[in-house]
Amino acid sequence: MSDDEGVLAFPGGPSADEELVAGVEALLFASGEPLAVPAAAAALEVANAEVAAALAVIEARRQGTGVVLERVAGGWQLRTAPRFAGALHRLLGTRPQKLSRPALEVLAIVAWHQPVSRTRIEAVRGVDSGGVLKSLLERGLLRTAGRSSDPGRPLLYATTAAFLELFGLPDLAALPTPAERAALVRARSAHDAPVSDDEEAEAEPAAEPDEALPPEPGDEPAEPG
Amino acid sequence: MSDDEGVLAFPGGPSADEELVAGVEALLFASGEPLAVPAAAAALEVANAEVAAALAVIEARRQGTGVVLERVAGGWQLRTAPRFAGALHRLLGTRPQKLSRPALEVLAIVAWHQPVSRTRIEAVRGVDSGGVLKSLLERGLLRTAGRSSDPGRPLLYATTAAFLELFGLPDLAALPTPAERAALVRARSAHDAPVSDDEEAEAEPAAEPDEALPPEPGDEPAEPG
Amino acid sequence: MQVEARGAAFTVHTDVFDGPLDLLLHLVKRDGISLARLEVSRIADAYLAYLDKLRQLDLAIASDWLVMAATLVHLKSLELLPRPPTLLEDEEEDPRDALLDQLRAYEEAKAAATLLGERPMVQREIFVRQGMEPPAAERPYVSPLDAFGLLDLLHELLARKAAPEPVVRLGDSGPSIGACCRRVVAALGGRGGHFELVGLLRTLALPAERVITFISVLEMSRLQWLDVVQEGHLAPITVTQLVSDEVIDIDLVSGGESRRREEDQLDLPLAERA
Repeated sequence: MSDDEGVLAFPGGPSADEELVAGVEALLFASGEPLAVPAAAAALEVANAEVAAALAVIEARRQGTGVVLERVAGGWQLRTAPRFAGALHRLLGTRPQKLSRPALEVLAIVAWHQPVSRTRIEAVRGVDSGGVLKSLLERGLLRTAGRSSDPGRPLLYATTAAFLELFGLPDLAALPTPAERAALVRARSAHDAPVSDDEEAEAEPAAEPDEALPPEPGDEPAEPG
Repeated sequence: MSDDEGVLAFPGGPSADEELVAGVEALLFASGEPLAVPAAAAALEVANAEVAAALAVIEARRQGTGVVLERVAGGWQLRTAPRFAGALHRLLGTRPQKLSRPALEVLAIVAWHQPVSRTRIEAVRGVDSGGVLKSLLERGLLRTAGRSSDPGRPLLYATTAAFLELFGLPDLAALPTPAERAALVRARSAHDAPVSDDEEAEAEPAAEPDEALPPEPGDEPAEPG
Repeated sequence: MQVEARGAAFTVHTDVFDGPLDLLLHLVKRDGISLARLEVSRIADAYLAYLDKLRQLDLAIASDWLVMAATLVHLKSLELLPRPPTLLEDEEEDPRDALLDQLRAYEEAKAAATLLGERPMVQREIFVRQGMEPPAAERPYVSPLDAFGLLDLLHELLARKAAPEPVVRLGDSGPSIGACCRRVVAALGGRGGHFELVGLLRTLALPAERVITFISVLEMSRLQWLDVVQEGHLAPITVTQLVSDEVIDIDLVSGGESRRREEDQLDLPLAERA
């Protein structure tokens, strides 16, 4: 460890340890799991006893603060003080939640094929999608959009304004097209003019239809159903 | 530390602030991602200004320690000090994650010209950038940002909050302006050929914070006052 | 960028240059060519000499580079040919300006990239905490993908669906390891060739083919013919051919399939590795 700074000023003084305390603190902070003394000592390239001393300093200092150092199975861990549990719950409870992959799959199918029936969605995904569909409807990302004329007159689904907002799209026309995707994916290094002639190089991303995907940007954003 | 009783005994006294500092610290620690002042204020049920004051206290105390408080991506985030990178990689068994030079170039072009089309990016770089662009989109460092009104209505790209977080930028305004950038480039290549070709590739990221920082006993629960 | 110090050792360093502009900037600096005075002839000569070296080394030269070469040759010819002064001075824009602007813009982008790359980066110099697990509740949704990512996902779903229906033939012994290995090698197309594993597997109709192809890749990577890299959790898996086609002996993997090989020869590549 770099005792350098401290040593210069106060050789052997307390500040020499401060850099080690800082190092142990960084390890405690970044490691999600309990920190074992030998692991910390190896990482910092110091003796176990030095780490233990630093831990004792940190433990004493952190008492009564919002983040305390605790001995747990397998080592030492920083934890939030229990009295802030309520505030933490409020903070994290309002934190946005990531859409699951099944939800994203359903949204992807509906976005480019809308209006579309549950049967069609399930045909593409290959699995029952009732639950996902229900929760997306409840959360206002999808809406029902009439019924198909197919036998059984199944309900059709479409995306909502909340969907557009979630993906930062002004309207459905702003959805990228399969042709644009194909142009981006085609990562060959040759095909575009390297010369900086804006107009000519802007060749509309080759209109090669990627799958049979008729994007139907006709729909208006519409209210959450 | 006995601030707990202190709070009860002298509400509104200086130790009340310490309790708020502790609360903000707990939120910062638990949050992981950058913490916005209003979100913290709502969780702690105090005014924004009080949170801001507590953040200032924490920021000052943490200077020079192993874990520092920084303004990142519109919020505040606890981050390890760069000088412990080696020890942390050893502890976690990770290797430094790097971005390739093409990726950095595309990020730089987008960061300073956003929103920008792929054509513009490629005009500057002189090579196809579809693959790089796609991988940066996948990594969440770039996002699509609507369409240009140019012919063909090409997609536009912009940077994300993850980009700011990756580079520790408080916001886009913190990027050096073209003038500042030019000055930096000039300073760096003062003794170079007219067109400066900086040998950046191997230059160890100038991550070292000033060594002069005296290690402070940053996070002592602190005396009132 | 130690190309100039290495003389002929270009092979090692060719991919140092990201493109023709990158090379041009390098040459300009290396040879102290003045951009301001637009010494196009010198720039063009240096550029063409470099391309020649690449050609001698039998390296494929992407068309971007050839376009730049053509541009330079054109500019050089303009410079050498006597021109009516009126044309140049007044109305016409100097065609060299376009190149100069391009070089300056690229130089600036490179400098900006350098500045960015020098900042302490998360997971490189800086570590942050994983946030605590939030309580399960009616939290607002956020998407881990943008619209483009969503389209990628759709593409993936449709591609999966588009795989031809498996046809099961009774009495068919199924795909052989040898055949699958050969397919992998063909897809790689020589030393240094690579493909994305999942993408390749998706093109196969039969689950058995996918499984055996996957096993083939594993086996060939064990023999150190292939390198298999995945940058992160769920990231694309890139398979790269490490050795030339001649070194690859598929019978080694498929074992008794063609029965030309003796058992003990299986040890050969392992011995080479040691």
